[in-house]
Amino acid sequence: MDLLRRDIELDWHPDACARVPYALYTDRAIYERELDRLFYRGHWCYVGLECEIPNFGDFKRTSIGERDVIVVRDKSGAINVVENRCAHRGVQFCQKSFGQTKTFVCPYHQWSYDLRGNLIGLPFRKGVKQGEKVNGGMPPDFDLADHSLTTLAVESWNGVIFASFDRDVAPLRSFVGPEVGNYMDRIFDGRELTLLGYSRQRIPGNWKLMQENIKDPYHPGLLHTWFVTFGLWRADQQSQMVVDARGRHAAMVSRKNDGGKSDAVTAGVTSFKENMVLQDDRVLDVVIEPWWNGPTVTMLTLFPSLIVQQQVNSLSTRQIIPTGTDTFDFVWTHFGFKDDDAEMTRRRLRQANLFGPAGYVSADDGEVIELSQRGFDQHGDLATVCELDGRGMGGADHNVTETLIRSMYGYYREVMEL
Amino acid sequence: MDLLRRDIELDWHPDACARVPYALYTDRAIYERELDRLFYRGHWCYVGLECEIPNFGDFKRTSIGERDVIVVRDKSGAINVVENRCAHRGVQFCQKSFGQTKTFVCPYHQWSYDLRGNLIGLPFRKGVKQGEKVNGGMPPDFDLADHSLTTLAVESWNGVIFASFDRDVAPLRSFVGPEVGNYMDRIFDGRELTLLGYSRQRIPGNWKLMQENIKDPYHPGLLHTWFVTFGLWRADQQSQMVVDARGRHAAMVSRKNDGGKSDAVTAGVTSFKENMVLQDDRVLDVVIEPWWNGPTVTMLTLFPSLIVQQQVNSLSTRQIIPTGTDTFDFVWTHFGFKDDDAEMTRRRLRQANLFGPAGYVSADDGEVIELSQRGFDQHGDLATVCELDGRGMGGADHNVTETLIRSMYGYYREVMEL
Amino acid sequence: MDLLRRDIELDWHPDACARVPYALYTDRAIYERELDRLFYRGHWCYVGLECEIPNFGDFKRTSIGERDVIVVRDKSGAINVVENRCAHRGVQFCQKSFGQTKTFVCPYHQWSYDLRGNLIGLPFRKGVKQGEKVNGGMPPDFDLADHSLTTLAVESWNGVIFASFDRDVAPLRSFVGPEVGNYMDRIFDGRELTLLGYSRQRIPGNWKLMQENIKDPYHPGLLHTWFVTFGLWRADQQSQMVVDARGRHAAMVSRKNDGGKSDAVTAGVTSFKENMVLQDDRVLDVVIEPWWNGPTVTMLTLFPSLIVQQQVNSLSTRQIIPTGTDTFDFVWTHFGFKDDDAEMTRRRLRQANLFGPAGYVSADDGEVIELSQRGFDQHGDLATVCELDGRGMGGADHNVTETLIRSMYGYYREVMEL
Amino acid sequence: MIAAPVVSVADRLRIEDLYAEYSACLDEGRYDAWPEFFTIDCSYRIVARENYDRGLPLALLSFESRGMLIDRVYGITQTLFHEPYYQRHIVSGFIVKPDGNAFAVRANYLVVRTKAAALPEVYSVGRYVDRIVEHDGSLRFAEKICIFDSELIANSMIYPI
Amino acid sequence: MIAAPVVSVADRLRIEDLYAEYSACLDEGRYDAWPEFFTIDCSYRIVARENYDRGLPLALLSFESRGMLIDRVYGITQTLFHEPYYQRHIVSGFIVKPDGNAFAVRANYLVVRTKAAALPEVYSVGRYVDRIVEHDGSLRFAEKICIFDSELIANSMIYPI
Amino acid sequence: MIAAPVVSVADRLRIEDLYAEYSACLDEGRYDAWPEFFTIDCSYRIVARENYDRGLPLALLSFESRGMLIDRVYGITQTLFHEPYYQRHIVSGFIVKPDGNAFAVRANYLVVRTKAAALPEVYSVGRYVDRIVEHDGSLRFAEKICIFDSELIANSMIYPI
Ligand code: FES
Ligand code: FES
Ligand code: FES
Ligand SMILES: [Fe+3]
Ligand SMILES: [Fe+3]
Ligand SMILES: [Fe+3]
Repeated sequence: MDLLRRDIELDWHPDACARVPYALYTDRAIYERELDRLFYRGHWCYVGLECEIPNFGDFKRTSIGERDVIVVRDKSGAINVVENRCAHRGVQFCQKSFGQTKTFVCPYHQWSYDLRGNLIGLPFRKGVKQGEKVNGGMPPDFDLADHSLTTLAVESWNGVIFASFDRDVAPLRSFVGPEVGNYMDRIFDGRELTLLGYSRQRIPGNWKLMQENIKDPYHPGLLHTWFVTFGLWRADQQSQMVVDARGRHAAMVSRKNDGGKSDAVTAGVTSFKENMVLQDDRVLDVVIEPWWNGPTVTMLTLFPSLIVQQQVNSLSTRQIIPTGTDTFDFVWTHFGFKDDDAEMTRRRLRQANLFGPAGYVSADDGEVIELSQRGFDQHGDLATVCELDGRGMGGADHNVTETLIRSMYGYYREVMEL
Repeated sequence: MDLLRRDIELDWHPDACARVPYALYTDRAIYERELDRLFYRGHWCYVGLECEIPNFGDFKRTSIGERDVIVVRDKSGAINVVENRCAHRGVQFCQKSFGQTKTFVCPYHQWSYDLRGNLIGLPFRKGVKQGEKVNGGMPPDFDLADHSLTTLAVESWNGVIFASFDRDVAPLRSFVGPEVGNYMDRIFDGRELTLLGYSRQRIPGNWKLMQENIKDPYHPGLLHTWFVTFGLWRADQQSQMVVDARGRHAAMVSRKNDGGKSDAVTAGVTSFKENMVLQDDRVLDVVIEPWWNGPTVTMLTLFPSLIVQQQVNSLSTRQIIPTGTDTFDFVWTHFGFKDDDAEMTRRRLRQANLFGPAGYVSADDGEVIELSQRGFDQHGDLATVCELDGRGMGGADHNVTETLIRSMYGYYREVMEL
Repeated sequence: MDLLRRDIELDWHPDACARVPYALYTDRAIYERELDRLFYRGHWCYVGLECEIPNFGDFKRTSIGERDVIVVRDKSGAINVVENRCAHRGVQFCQKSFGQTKTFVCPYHQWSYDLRGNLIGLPFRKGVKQGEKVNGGMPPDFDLADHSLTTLAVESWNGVIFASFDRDVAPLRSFVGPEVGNYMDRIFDGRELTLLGYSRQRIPGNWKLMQENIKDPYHPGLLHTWFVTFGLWRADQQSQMVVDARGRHAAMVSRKNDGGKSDAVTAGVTSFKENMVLQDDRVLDVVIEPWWNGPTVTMLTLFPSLIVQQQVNSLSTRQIIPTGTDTFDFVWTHFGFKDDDAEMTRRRLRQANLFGPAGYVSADDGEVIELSQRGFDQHGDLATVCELDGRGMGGADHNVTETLIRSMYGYYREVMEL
Repeated sequence: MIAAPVVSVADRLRIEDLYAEYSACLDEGRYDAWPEFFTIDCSYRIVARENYDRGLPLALLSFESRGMLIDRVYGITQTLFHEPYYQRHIVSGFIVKPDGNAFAVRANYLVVRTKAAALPEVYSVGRYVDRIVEHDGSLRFAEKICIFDSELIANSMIYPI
Repeated sequence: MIAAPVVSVADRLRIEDLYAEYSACLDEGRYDAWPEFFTIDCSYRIVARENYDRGLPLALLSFESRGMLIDRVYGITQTLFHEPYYQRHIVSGFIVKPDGNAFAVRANYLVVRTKAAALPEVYSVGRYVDRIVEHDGSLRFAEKICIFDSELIANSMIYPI
Repeated sequence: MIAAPVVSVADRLRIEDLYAEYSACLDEGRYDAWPEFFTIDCSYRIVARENYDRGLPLALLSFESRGMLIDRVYGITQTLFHEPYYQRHIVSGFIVKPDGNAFAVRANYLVVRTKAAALPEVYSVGRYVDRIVEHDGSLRFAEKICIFDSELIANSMIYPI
C-alpha cells in the first residue's frame, strides 16, 4: 500500500453529518486514515464464529481491514488470532482458507510458530557444522521472543469472535455497550451455534455504504418490494432504532405486520405490488421462535466491520472487509442453533433465498451501493443529503429516519478528526 | 475520483506548441484540470442526435467527461440534459442506455424527478402517521427546489445536441464560430436525420490523441493505404485546413481525386499499393450528393468532445469520453437523411466498412493512438515534435501541415494555464 | 507514468541492511527513483543473447525498466540497441517481438530510421508541389540529425548483450568486476551459444524480491524439496558466496553432494522427503561437463536486471523487467552450446523441467515472492529481518547466510540515497 | 479409460440440444421460458464450491419446485432492482450416464457477463450436476445443481445460471 | 422440451466439424483459407447486439460476397496496420435446424485475445446465427452473422470472428 | 469444405467423452487419477506457442513416460509449495482424424483459474494436439501437446492442463 501521507482538506456543510462529503467515499488519504484509526486501532473487528473452528488446531483465514489474519484454536481450547505474515521476510505463509494444524511453518525458510504466534524455531539458527567449522546461524543476541507473529487481542461474545490489533482497546462489552449489547445477547445467549455455510461478494463501493445501508430503515420498504408486499418491513411498523452512547453501533428492531395495502405507506410506492402472489410460498413459511420476545427483525451494525442479521428465521453474520476506497468484500456466514430440528434448519435455509448476493431483498442492496459509488466518482466535490427525521443524532422509536447514519458520522468525524 | 490537488510543473520547449510534453498525456493532475476546465466549464460537449430520442419521454444515457448524463425529450418537445446522480445519496439511478419514461425514480428511496430534473416528490416527506403520532419526515425547512438533479445548458445545432454543466457558457454558435460552423451547416442544415446505428470502442490512449488524429492531415495518405491507393485522400489533393478564431475547432476539407500513382505523393510511400484492386468494389460505389458543393471529405473537430465525419457518402458523429489519463471511450453514431432512398442507405452502410473499430481506414487510428500512449508511458520527460509546415498556428490551404494540432495546444495552454 | 515527484521519508532500523523497510517494496516514489537511478542511469541491463539475432537485420524487442527497446544487428554485424519510440510523435512503432528488417518505419507518418537509429527520411519533408506552389514541409532549420531514436550504449560479454541508456556508464567488465566476472567467463568463454527457447512469467511482487531470491542460499535447501532430497543443494555443501567490490553483483557457487539423509541439515526440515524416489529419473540424468571445473551450480546475479543460471546441465538467463511496485515480468532464455551433441541437448531440455514457471525448484520461488509482496502490502510500516550469519556484508565460504542480500541493500542505499 | 458409451447417440445429442436451448433461453433473456426446462417438482440449486465440498447445506439459491422458479422469474423481472447485463453461456465436457429412467449429466460451464459500456468479464465458472428425465417425448431437468468455483461473486447474481 | 432431432447424426457432426475447422483456420492465422468457408455470394456480418436488438442496420463489418472477404483478408494482411494478436475461439451450444436444403445453425462463441507480453483477455462474446448449405459434398456458410454482446470493443477488431 | 466424417460416430463420441473425463479429473483435483489417462510410454508436453511456431525445442514441461507424470503428481501434491487454486477446463472444436490404429485429435482449450477470495481469471488458452490409442477397449493419450497462446504466465503453472 503506497501511503499518500498527505493533508486532507474537507469542507463540511453547516448541517455537518446531515451532509456527507463525497470525498469520504473516494479519497485515498482518508481511506488510509480509516484503516489506521477504525480498523487497526481502538476497535474490535469480527473474525468469525467459534463453531467454525470447534477443535484443537482448527483454523480459518480472514482479514481485518487489509491485513490477513489467522483465527486458530489452541490446545487449551482458547482462540488466538495472529497476523498471517512471517516475521522473517514477510511471507503471507498460510494459504489455506480453513484447516487443521499444530504449528505454523513458513514455506520460504521454515521458520515455525506455535498456535499462539510464538516463534519456536528456525533452521540453522546455531549454524551448520562442516567438519570443525560452524557456518552461519543467527547472531548470539538473536532472541526468538523478538520475532513472534503479530498477535491480536481476542474476545468472544458467546461464540462470536472479535479481534483487535490494538492491545489497549476497551473490553468488548464496553466497546459494544449495553444498548446494542442487549440485542447481541438476545441471539447469542450462549447457545451452541451450527454453521450452515458462506456467501461472498465483492461490492464495488466504499465500505461505509454497507454500514449506512443497515442503518437506513428508510429504504427497505421502498427498495425491497418483497418486504413491503409481504409485510416483512414497512414504514408503519413498530420499530426501534437503537444506538450506543457514541453513536457508532446500532440496532434496527422491528415487528412484522400483515402486509398488503395500506395507503399511508404503499400509496405511490412504485415498488409495491398489490396483487403479487407466490406460486410456492415455502420461502415465507415463518415460524415464531420463543427467544424472539417480540421483534421479528433485528439488524445490528457493529462498527466498523460487522452486521448481524435476524430476519424472521434467517440468521447470519455479515463481515465487511475494505479493499480500497471504492470496493469491499462482504462475507456472509449463515448459522443456526445446535438444537434446531431438521424442519427449522430447512426453514432457515429456505429463507436464505431472500439474502446474500442473489437474495430477493439484498442483491439489490449491493446494486444500489455500486451505483452510489458511481455517483460519487462522477464528481468529487458534493455531498449526500441525510435529513430524514431532522438533522440530529441518536435513536428513534420509528423507522422513518436517517438518524443512525448521522450518528455514525458524528462518531466518525470525532475519531477521524475530520 | 481521488483529486490529487497538487501543483503541476511543466517546462515547455522554446518552440512551445510545436513540442508537446509527454506529461500532457500521462499526468493525473493535468487530467483532472482538463476535466474541470475543458469538459465541465466553458465548453459545449456533444451528447447525441435529436433523432435518437424523437418522442416525448424518450431518453438516452451518455457522458460528459466522467459525469454520466441523461438526455431526455419532455412533453413540450424540448430536450433536457440532467446529471444521472440522485440528489439524495448520490445513486446513479438510471441504468438503461435508452428508454422511455415520464419521470425519473431513484430505486434506493424513490425520490422522483420530472423530465426537467425537478424533484417532485419523495416518500414520507411529511412523515408517517402511527395512531396519533407522526413519525419522521423531512425538516420543515426542507425545500424540494433545493434538491433537483444537476441540470445542464442545452442547445441543438439543427438536430445535433450539445450540453454544458456551465450555465454561463457562450451560446453554441458563437462557441463554434462561423469558420467551422459553415461546415456544420453544410451537413446539418435542418434536414431530418435517420439513425443507422452505433459502434463503441475503448481506446487505451489519452483523449487528446483522437483530437490530434483528426487535426492531422499528414497521416491519412501515409497510414491509410486505402485512402491513398483509391485517391480518397492524398497529399496533393485540394484541401483547406479551417480553424476557428481561438484555434480549438477545425475542419479538414478535401476533394477526392482519381487515385493511382503520382510520384509526388506515392514515391517511397511504403503503404501505397500500386496494383491493389478489389474483388468486389461495392464498398467504393461513391455517388456525389448535391449538397456537397465540392468537398468529398469534411472532418470536423469540435473541441473537446466531438468529431463529425463526412467521408464521401458515409456520415457519422464520433464522441470522445475520457476515462483516465491513458484511456477514453469513442462512440460512433452513423446516420443518414430522412429522404435517402434505399440505394443511398445501402451505400452509406457499405461505406461504413471503412470506418469504426474494424474499418479499413480507422481501425489503425485506434492502434497508433494506443502505441503513442505506450511511447509516452515509457518515459515521462520528453516531448513530441509537431513542426510540419512550420511552428505557427492557424489554417492552411493544403494538407501537408500540423498547424491544426499546434493551434489546439495554443488554445489549450491558455485555458489550462500551463 | 504519472511521476509523483515527492519526498521519501524512510526510517531505517539501527541494523540498517539487516532490516529492509517494507516501503522499499510498496512505495511508488521509491519505485520511480529506482527506474531512474538503477535502470536508466549508471547500470548495464541485459537485453539478450547474440544467438537470438545471428544475421544482418535480425531484431528482437525487449525492455529496460519500463522502456521498450529494440536490439538489432546491422550490416557491419554490430549490435545496436534503440528505444522503441518514434521521435516524431512518440509511437512505439515496432510491434513484432522478433523479426528481420533493413530499416525501421513508423506506421503513423512513415518517418524512417536506419538500424543505428538515425532518422534517414520523412515524407514531404521538402513539402509537396501543387502546380507552382510548394505546400508544407519541414522548417528550413529542421535537421534530421536532431531526431534520431534514443540510442543506447551496447556491450557484449562473449555473446551476452547488455545495454544502457546512460552513455557515460562504466565499461561492462569494470561494471561487473572480476569476482563475478570470472563466473561469467566460465560459462561465456566465447563458445557459440544455441537458443533452446523462452519461458515468460508475470510475477506479482516487487522486482527486488527476485534478486533477493537468488542471493539467498538459505532457502533452496528448505523450500525446494527436490534440491535437498536429491542433494542438488543443501546447507552442508561446499559453497562460495562471491560478491563484487560494491556489493551489488553476486555468485552463489556450490558443489552437489550425494543427497539423502544427514541430520545436520535434514533433521526437522519438513520439506525433506527421505524416501522419495522417482518413477522415471531421466530428469536427473546429470553428466559432468569438463568446463565446470568443480562447481555443479553457479547462480549469478547481475544487478539490477539479470540472473544467469547453471544448474548442473541446465543453462539459462533470466531477465527482470519491473512493471510496477508490486509486479515484474521474468523472462527465461534457455540455451546450450553449439557443440552439444543431441544427447546433451536432450539432457538440458529434460533438466529444464526443474526450472521456469512450472519447474520443480522454481515455480515455488514465484509463489513465495507473490506471498512476500502480499505480506508487505498488508501493512506498510514494518521491516524484514535478514540476520542469518550476522548483520555484516561481503562474501562467505558457506551457504548459511543472508549476507548477499544485506550487501545488495548496502549498495542500494548508497545509490538511491535512502 | 473410456468404455463404449451406454447412452444412445440420439439421446446423447438430444441432451446436448437441451443444454444448447437452455443457454440460448437465458442468454437471450427469455426468462419466462426458463421454468419450462424443469419438471414440476424439480430441484434447482446454485451452490458455492466451498459449501458443496465441505458438506455445508447453504445454497446461494435453492428452489424446490417449478413454482419457485416462476417466482424467481417474477422477482428478477418485476421486483429485484439491478443494473441489467448480458449473459453468455459456454458449456462443454458432457459426461452422460444412464440413471434408471433418467440421465445423470455433468458438464463444465462458463458464463461471461457484459454490462452496458463495459468490457466483458468472466462472471461465473463451475460445474453442472444434473438429472434429466423424459416425459411425453421431451427432456427436462428434474434436478440441476450449479456448483461455482467463482466463490467471490462480482457483486450480485440476478439471472439464472 | 426437446423433441427427437430431425437432422441426421452425420450431418450434425459434420456441422460441428465445420465450426471446428473454421475456428482452427482463424486461430492459426491461416486467413487466406478463411473465405473458402463461405459461398461465392455469401453474406458475413459482425453486428453489435444493441444494433441487432433495436433493428438498427449498422454492422461493424458487412460483406456481401466471398470477394469482399478476400478483400478483407488483403486488408488485414497487407494494408491495415495493427499490433498482431492471437485469437482462440471457443464455440458451444449448437442449435441445428433444417431450413430447406440448408441448415439454420445457432451457437455461442467466445474469443480470447492474447497480445505479445500481455495476459489473455476475453475479447468478444456472442452468438453465431448462420445458414449453411451443401454443395458437391461440402458444407459452406451462405450466411453468417456474429452478434456480439461485447459492444464496447477493446480498441479495434482486425481479424474475423 | 467438410467431407463426410471417416471416424465412426461411436468413436467420435468416445473421444469427446475422454476429454470430458480428463477435464473433470483435473478440475475436481483428482490428480492421482490423471496419469491413468495416458499410455505407459506417453509423451506429454506443455509448450509456449512462440517456441512451437519458431521450432524452438524448449517446453514448459516435457514428460516422456507415465512414470514422469506420476512423479509430477508427487511433486504438485507433496513437494511443490504453491497457493492452491481451482481449474475449470472448457474444450471445444474437436478435429478428429484417423491415424493408423490411432486417432489424431486437435481441440481448443480454455482454463479459468480461481484462487480463494479472488475473482476468476482466464489463465491459459491454447490448442491440444494429441494422439489417442485404444488398448483393450479403452482410449488413452499416447501423445498430448498443450500449445498455449498465453505465453506470459500469471506467475506459475502447478497443475496439469
Ligand atoms: S520469510 Fe518466512 S521463513 Fe523466511
Ligand atoms: S439515493 Fe436516490 S432516493 Fe435515496
Ligand atoms: S509518430 Fe512516428 S512518424 Fe509520426
Ligand atoms: Fe436493504
Ligand atoms: Fe486516420
Ligand atoms: Fe529458489
